[in-house]
Amino acid sequence: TIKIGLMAPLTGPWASEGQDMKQIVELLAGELNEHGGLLGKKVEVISADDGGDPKTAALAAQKLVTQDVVGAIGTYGSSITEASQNIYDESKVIQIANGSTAVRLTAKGLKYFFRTSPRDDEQGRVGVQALEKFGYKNVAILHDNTTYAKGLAEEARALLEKKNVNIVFYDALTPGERDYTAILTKMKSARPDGVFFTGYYPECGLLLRQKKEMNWNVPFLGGDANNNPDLIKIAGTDAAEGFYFLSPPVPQDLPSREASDFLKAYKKKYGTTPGSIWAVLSGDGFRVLTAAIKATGSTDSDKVADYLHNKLKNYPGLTGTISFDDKGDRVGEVYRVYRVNAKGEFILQP
Amino acid sequence: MLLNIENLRVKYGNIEVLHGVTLQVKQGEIVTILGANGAGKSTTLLSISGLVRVAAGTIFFQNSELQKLRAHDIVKLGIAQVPEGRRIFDTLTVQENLNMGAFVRKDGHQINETREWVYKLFPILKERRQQLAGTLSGGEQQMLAIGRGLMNKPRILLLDEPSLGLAPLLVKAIFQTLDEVNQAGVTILLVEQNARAALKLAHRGYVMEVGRIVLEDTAEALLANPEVQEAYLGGTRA
Amino acid sequence: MRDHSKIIYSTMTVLLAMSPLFLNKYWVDVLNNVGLYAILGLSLNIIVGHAGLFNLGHAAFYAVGAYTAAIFNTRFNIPVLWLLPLCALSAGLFAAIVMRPIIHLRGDYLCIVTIGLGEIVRIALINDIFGITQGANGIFGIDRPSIFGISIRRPHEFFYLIWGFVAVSVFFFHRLENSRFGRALNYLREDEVAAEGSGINVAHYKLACFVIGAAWAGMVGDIFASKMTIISPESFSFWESVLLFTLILLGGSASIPGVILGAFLIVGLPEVFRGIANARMLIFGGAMIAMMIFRTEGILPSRPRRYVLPDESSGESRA
Amino acid sequence: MSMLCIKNLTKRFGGVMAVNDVSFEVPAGSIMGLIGPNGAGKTTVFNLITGICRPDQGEIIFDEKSIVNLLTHNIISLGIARTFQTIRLFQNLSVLENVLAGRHSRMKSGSLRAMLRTPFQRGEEEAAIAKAVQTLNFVGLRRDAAQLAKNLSYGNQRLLEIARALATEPRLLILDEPAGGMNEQETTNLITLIRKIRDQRTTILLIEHDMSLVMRVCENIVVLDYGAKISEGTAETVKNDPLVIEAYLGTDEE
Amino acid sequence: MEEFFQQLTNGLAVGAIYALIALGYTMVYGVLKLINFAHGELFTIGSYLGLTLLTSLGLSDVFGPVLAILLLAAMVMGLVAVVGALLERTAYRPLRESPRLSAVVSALGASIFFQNAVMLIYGARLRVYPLGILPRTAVNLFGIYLPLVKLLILFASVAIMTALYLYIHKTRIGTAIRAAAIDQGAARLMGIDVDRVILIVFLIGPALGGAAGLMVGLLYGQINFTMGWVYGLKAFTAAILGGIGNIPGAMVGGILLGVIEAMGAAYISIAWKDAIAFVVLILILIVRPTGLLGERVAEKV
Ligand SMILES: Nc1ncnc2c1ncn2[C@@H]1O[C@H](COP(=O)(O)OP(=O)(O)OP(=O)(O)O)[C@@H](O)[C@H]1O
Ligand SMILES: Nc1ncnc2c1ncn2[C@@H]1O[C@H](COP(=O)(O)OP(=O)(O)OP(=O)(O)O)[C@@H](O)[C@H]1O
Ligand SMILES: [Mg+2]
Ligand SMILES: [Mg+2]
Repeated sequence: TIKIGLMAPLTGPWASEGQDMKQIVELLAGELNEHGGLLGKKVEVISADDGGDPKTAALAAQKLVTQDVVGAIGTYGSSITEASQNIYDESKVIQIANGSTAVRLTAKGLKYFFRTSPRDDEQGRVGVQALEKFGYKNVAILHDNTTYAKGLAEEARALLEKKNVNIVFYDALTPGERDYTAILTKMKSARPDGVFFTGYYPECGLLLRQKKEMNWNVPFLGGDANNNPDLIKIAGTDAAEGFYFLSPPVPQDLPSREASDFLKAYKKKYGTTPGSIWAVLSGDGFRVLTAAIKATGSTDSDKVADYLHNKLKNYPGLTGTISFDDKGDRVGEVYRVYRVNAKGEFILQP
Repeated sequence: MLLNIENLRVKYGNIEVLHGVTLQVKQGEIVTILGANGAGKSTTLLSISGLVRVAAGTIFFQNSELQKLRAHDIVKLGIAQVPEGRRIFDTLTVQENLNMGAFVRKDGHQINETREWVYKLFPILKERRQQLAGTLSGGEQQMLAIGRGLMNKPRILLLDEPSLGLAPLLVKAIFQTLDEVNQAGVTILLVEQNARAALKLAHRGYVMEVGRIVLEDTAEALLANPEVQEAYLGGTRA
Repeated sequence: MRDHSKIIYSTMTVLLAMSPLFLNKYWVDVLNNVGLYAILGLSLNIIVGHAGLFNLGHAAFYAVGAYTAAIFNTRFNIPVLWLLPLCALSAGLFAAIVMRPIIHLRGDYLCIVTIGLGEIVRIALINDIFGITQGANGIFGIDRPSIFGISIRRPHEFFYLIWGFVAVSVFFFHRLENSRFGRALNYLREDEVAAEGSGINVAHYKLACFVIGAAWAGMVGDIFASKMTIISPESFSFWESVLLFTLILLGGSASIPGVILGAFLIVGLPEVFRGIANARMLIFGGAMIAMMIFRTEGILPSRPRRYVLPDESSGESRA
Repeated sequence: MSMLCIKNLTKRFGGVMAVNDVSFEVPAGSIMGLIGPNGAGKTTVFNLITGICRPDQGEIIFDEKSIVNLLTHNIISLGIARTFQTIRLFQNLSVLENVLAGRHSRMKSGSLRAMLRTPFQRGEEEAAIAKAVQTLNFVGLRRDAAQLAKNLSYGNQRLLEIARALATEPRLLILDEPAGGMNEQETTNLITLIRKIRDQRTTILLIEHDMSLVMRVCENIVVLDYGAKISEGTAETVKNDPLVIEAYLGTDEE
Repeated sequence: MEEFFQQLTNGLAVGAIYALIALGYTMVYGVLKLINFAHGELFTIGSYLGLTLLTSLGLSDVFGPVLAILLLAAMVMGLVAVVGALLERTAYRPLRESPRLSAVVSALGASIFFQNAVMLIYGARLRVYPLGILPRTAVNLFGIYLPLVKLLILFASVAIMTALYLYIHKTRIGTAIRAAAIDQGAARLMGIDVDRVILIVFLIGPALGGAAGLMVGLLYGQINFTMGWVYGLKAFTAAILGGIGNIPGAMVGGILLGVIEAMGAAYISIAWKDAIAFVVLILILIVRPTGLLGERVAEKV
C-alpha cells in the first residue's frame, strides 16, 4: 500500500474542521481505491490528531513520519502547521497544508512544503481592493488575536494606510465569548463607514446579530474564515443580509465537473455539505499529491516535490485550478468576494 | 434496658480498636465510662451514634438495632451526643448552632423555650448569641457544644468529656445540670477525664482498657476501688 | 521492602536509558515530552505537593522562561543552552515580583490568582507586549541546542538532553525535599498557624517555593523552545497548567517517583488512546476520575522521610 | 528581673473587650499561672504575646525588648515558644519531624545549601536530629519518634506539642491548658515535667483550669475576668481572694 | 456619557449570566468546599438539552412563547439537576473523605469527560438555536439601548439570588446545609441527613447552571461544546471576587465582573479585556483577601 498521512485537529477547539478533513480525505481515498488505486497499490490514509496544539502536532508529525507515509496532508492553523514543518522536512516527507495562510510558512525555503490554501497577504490585498471599491473613508478593523486573523488585519491596515484610508478603530475581540455588545458599542462610537472583521464565523455571526439588535447598520466585510453556512444560522438571515466576505470559491460555485462530482459524493456519503472551504482544501492536497505520484510513477519525495513545483500546472482542483510556485505556494488569483443575499445565500460577486 | 451493647468491635482501617465491648444502660440511669487515653471510649460513643462503622456486635436501643441505622435516623430515635472536641459549627452563629441541636425536634414552638433554658444555664452564650461560634473562647465553645446537645431533648444523652476546658465554677454547674437533666428523665452516658466528679454523679460505671471493658460496678464501689483510685483518681489526693 | 523498590527503580532507569536503542522516533519523542512534563511536574510539585499551595498557573513561569530563551536567542544569537541561567533568573524573578503581594492569599483564592496570572501572561504574549513576543504568531527560528559543537536535532539526541535534565532535577529536588527547607514547606502545608508558631517564616517559604519552582520551569521553557524551534502563546494555556497540576495528583503529590509516573500517564494515556481518535479525551477524563477514586493519594504516594537516629542500641532506627 | 513585662494591654474584638488594660510581669525562672473564667481573655493574651494578633494598646516587653510589632516567627526566634489550647500538631508528619519544626528557627541552611548538601548543612541536620531526639527523650516520647503525630493518644499529643515548643530552646514557654483532657494520673506526670522544664532555666507562663495543677506548680498567679485583671499573687492569696472565688473558683461546699 | 451608560448596561447584562452560573458554583463550593470545575460543562449540557427539547418538542407551537420557555426551563433544569446528582454520586461522593486536591482532579476529569461526551453526542460543530423565540424588543432610554430580555435576565438573577439567600440563611434546612458544610460528622450528630443535604445542593447548583446554559442559547443563539470552559472560568472568577461560598457574593462578583469587562473593553483595550479583569480581581484580593463579601473568620487559635 501507499500510505498518506492526514494531520488534523480531530479533538480540541477546531475539532469540527479536523473531522471534516478526515471525512473528505477518506472519501477521496475510497474513490481512488475503487478505481484501481495508485500505481497498482491501494492508498491507505493514516490520520493523526494534532489537537489544534503545536506540541501535539509535533508528536502527530513524528508519528506519521515513523509510519513511513509518502506525504502528509495538513493541517489547519498556521502555528500548528509550523510546529510540524521541520519534522517532515528533516525526514523528507511531503507536506501539503490546507488551512495555514501565514506568509512565513513558505518563506523558509522548505523543499517539501506546499499549501493549497492562499496566503494572508493575498487576501489582504483583495480585501483592501474591495473596501476601496465600496468607497469607505473611515474603516474599523477587528480581529481576534489568532495568528491568522491578526496577520490579515495587519496586512490590511498597512495597505489601507498607504492608500490614506483612516483606520478609526483597530482592536481584537476574544473568540469563544457570546456577548460582543461592549465591543460594538465602542466601535460604533468611532463612526466607521465600514468594518473589516478578519476573524472566524462564530464570532462574526454574533457580531452581525448583535449589531442588528442595537440598530446599527454599518456594512461588514469578513475574511475568508467566514465562509460557513452556520454564519447565517447564528446571525439570522435578516442580520446577515448584505454581509460581504472574501473566500476562495466554494465547490458549489465552481462550474468544474470535479467540484460537482465531489459535492455529490460527499452528500451521498455523509448527508451534508462540507462545513468549510478549509476542509475541502485538504481534499485538494490529497488530490495533487496522488496526482503527482501517479505522474512520476514514484513515491520518492524528491521526484514528487519536483513534479509539484515545476510540472504540475493548472491542475483541476475542487477549488479551482492549482499550480505551485518554487516556494510551495499556490499561484493564481484565488480570492473572490461574496455577499449574503436576503435568503441567506452566498452569492459570488462579479 | 434502654441501651444494650453486646460484643462491639470497631476497626479503623485494619486496626481493631474495640475488641468486644459489652455494656448496658438502663432507663433513667447515669452511667460513666472511665479509661485512659486511647482506651476507646470516644469510639464507643461514636459507634452508638453511627459515626463509625461497626465491624461486629450489636447495639440495641430498645428494639432498634442501631448498627444497622444511619446516623441521622439514630438521632431521631432520641439519642444525642456532645462529641469530643466540641465540633461546633464555627461559621454559624451561636444561636444557629443551638437551633441545629434541635434539628430533629417536631415540637417547633417549644424549641424557643428550651433555648431560653440553655441561655439561662450559660448566660454568656446569650450575650454572644449573634457572634460566630468560631470566635468564641475555648470554654465558651464547650458550653455551646453542651447546650446544643441539650437542645435535642433526647431520651439518652451521650457526653464525651463535657468538662474539658471549663472553669471550675462551670464544671460544677455542668455536673449539677446533668443531674437535673437526669432527674427530668433523661438517661445519660458520660465519658469524663474528671473521674472523681463523674463517679460522684453517676449511678454505675465501667472501666475500659485498650478496647475492652475490664470492670463494671456501682459508682460508689468504683470510687472506693483501690485500683481505680490508683489509675484514674491520681492515687490518694494531694 | 525498601530494597525491593530500589531494584525496581534502577531497572526502570536502565530500561529508560536504553529505550532509544529500540524505539522509533515517534515513541522517543513521546518520551521526550514525558521528560519535559516530568521536570515541569517536579518544579510544580514543590509548590503543590510540598507546600500544598494551589497553583493552577504554572504555565506562566514556563512561558517566561521559554520566551526569554526565544528572544535572546533570536535577537542576540546567544546559544540556547547558555541561556539556561538567564531563563531561570527571569522566571524566578517574575515569580518573586508578582507573587509577593498575593502570597498571603489562602487556598482557592490563591488558586484563582494563579489562574489569573497565567491568563494575564498569555494575553500579554498574544498582544505582543513591549513588541517583543510577536503576538499570536509566536517566535520562530529558535536555534537547536548544541553541546560541544554537536547540534541536537533528532528525537534520540534530545532524549539524552532532556532525560539528563530530569536526572539532575531529581537529584536536586530529592535533596531539597529532605532538608530543613522541604520540611518547612510541609509544616506550612499541614497547619500555617502552627508553623508560624514554631518559628517558621511562612510567607518567606511560600514565596521561596514559588521562586524555585518558577526558575526550574523557566529552564524547561528554554529546552522546550529549542526543541520546538517555534513557540507561541497557545503552548502556555490554562490547559497546560491544568495538566501539570493533574499529573502531580495522579502520580502522587510530594513524591518524586509519583510525579514522574504522572508525567508518563498524562502524556502517555492520550497517546495510547489515539486509536479511538474522537473518544480519547472522553476516556482520559473518565480515567482521571477513576484513578482518583481508586488511588486517592495518587498511584505512588509520598512516603514519610527517613531519619537516622542517634543512640539507643541498634544503630539505624527509622523515623 | 522580669522575663516578660506586660503593660496596659488592651484588645477589642468588635464590641467585645477581650483584654482590658492588663499589666503583669513574669519573673525570670518562675512558673506563672494565668487563670480566669471562660472567655476572660487568657488565650487572647497569649495570642498577643506571640504576635498572632496585634494589641490595640499597650506594651509587651520580652527581655527588655518590645516585641509588640514583631511577626510571630521573629518572636519565636527571640526565645518565646507556645502550645495551643486546641492541639495543633502537624498531624500527617512524624513525631520527630514535629519536633524538628521547633528546631527550624535555630538552623540556617536554606534551599541552596540543601541542594548542594554542604558539609555545614549536613552537620547542622545531624545536630538538629540529635537535639530533637534529646527533647523527645526529655518528655518521654523517644519510642514514638517514627509514629505519625495523629496516631498518638491525646495526652501524648499534648506532650508532643510541648516538645515541639521546647525544641526552639525558649527562654519563655507559654502553655495554653496543657492538662486539658488528661486524667489525674497524667496530670501528675505533667506537673513533674513542667517543674523539670523550669529547672532547666526556662520561665513558664501557663493557662489552666485544673486547679490542682495550678495551685501545685504556679508560684504566681494572675486572674483575669472580663478581660481585666482582678487579682494577682501567690496561690494562697489568690485562692482566698473573694473576687476570685466569686468569679471563678466558687465555694467548696464539700 | 451616553456611551458610558450603554457600556454599563452591556456589562450588567453579561454580568447577570456570570452571576447565575457563579451562584451554582458557590452553592456547591459552600457545602463541599470543592471547586466544581465540571460546573461549566453542566452549563453546556443545559444549553444542548435546551436545543434538543426545543427542536424536538415544538413547545412554542402548542403553548405560546412565554409558557413554552418556562416549561423548557423547567425541563432543562430538571434534567441537568439529575446529571449533577449523578456527577456527585459517581465522581465526588467516593472522594468525600479524601484530600481536597484529589476531588479537584476528579472534577477536572469530569469536566473533560462531559465536554467530550457532548462533542461525541452532538458533534464538534457549533449548533444554533432557532431564531425568534425570544422577543427582540428593546427599550431605548435616553439613547441607551436596553434589550428587554437582558433586563429580564438581570431581574431573574437577582430574584434567584434572593430566594437562594433566604433559603440558605433563613430556613432550617438551609442552616443544615451550612452546618453540613462545616462539619459533616457533627451535622450527622444533629440528625441531619448529610447525603440528602449534598444531594439538594447538587440539584440546585447544576439546575442553575443548566438554566444559564439555556438562557445563553436562547439569547445568543450559538452554542458549542467548549463554551462551558470559558463561562465556567468566568463564573469561578466571579464567585471568588465576591467571596466564594457566599451567595450575595456570587451575585455581586458576577455583575461586577461583567461591568469590569465592559468598562475595560470600552476605556482601555478590548484585546486586554480579560487581563484587565484579572488584574482588578488581584488588586481587590490584595485589599480584601477573601473577596468582597467573603467571611473573614479570624481563625481562632
Ligand atoms: N480516626 C481514627 N483513625 C485511626 N485510629 C483512630 C482514630 N480515632 C481513634 N483511633 C485510635 O483508636 C483508639 C481509641 O481511640 P478513642 O478516641 O476511642 O479513645 P478514647 O478512650 O476516647 O481516648 P481519649 O481519652 O484520648 O479521648 C486509639 O488508639 C486511637 O489512636
Ligand atoms: N476573633 C475573635 N472575634 C471575636 N471575638 C473574639 C475573637 N477571639 C476571641 N474573642 C472573644 O474574646 C473573649 C476572650 O477569648 P479568649 O479565647 O481569650 O478566652 P479565654 O480566657 O482563653 O477563655 P477559655 O478559658 O474559655 O479558653 C471571648 O469572649 C471570645 O468570644
Ligand atoms: Mg476520647
Ligand atoms: Mg482559652
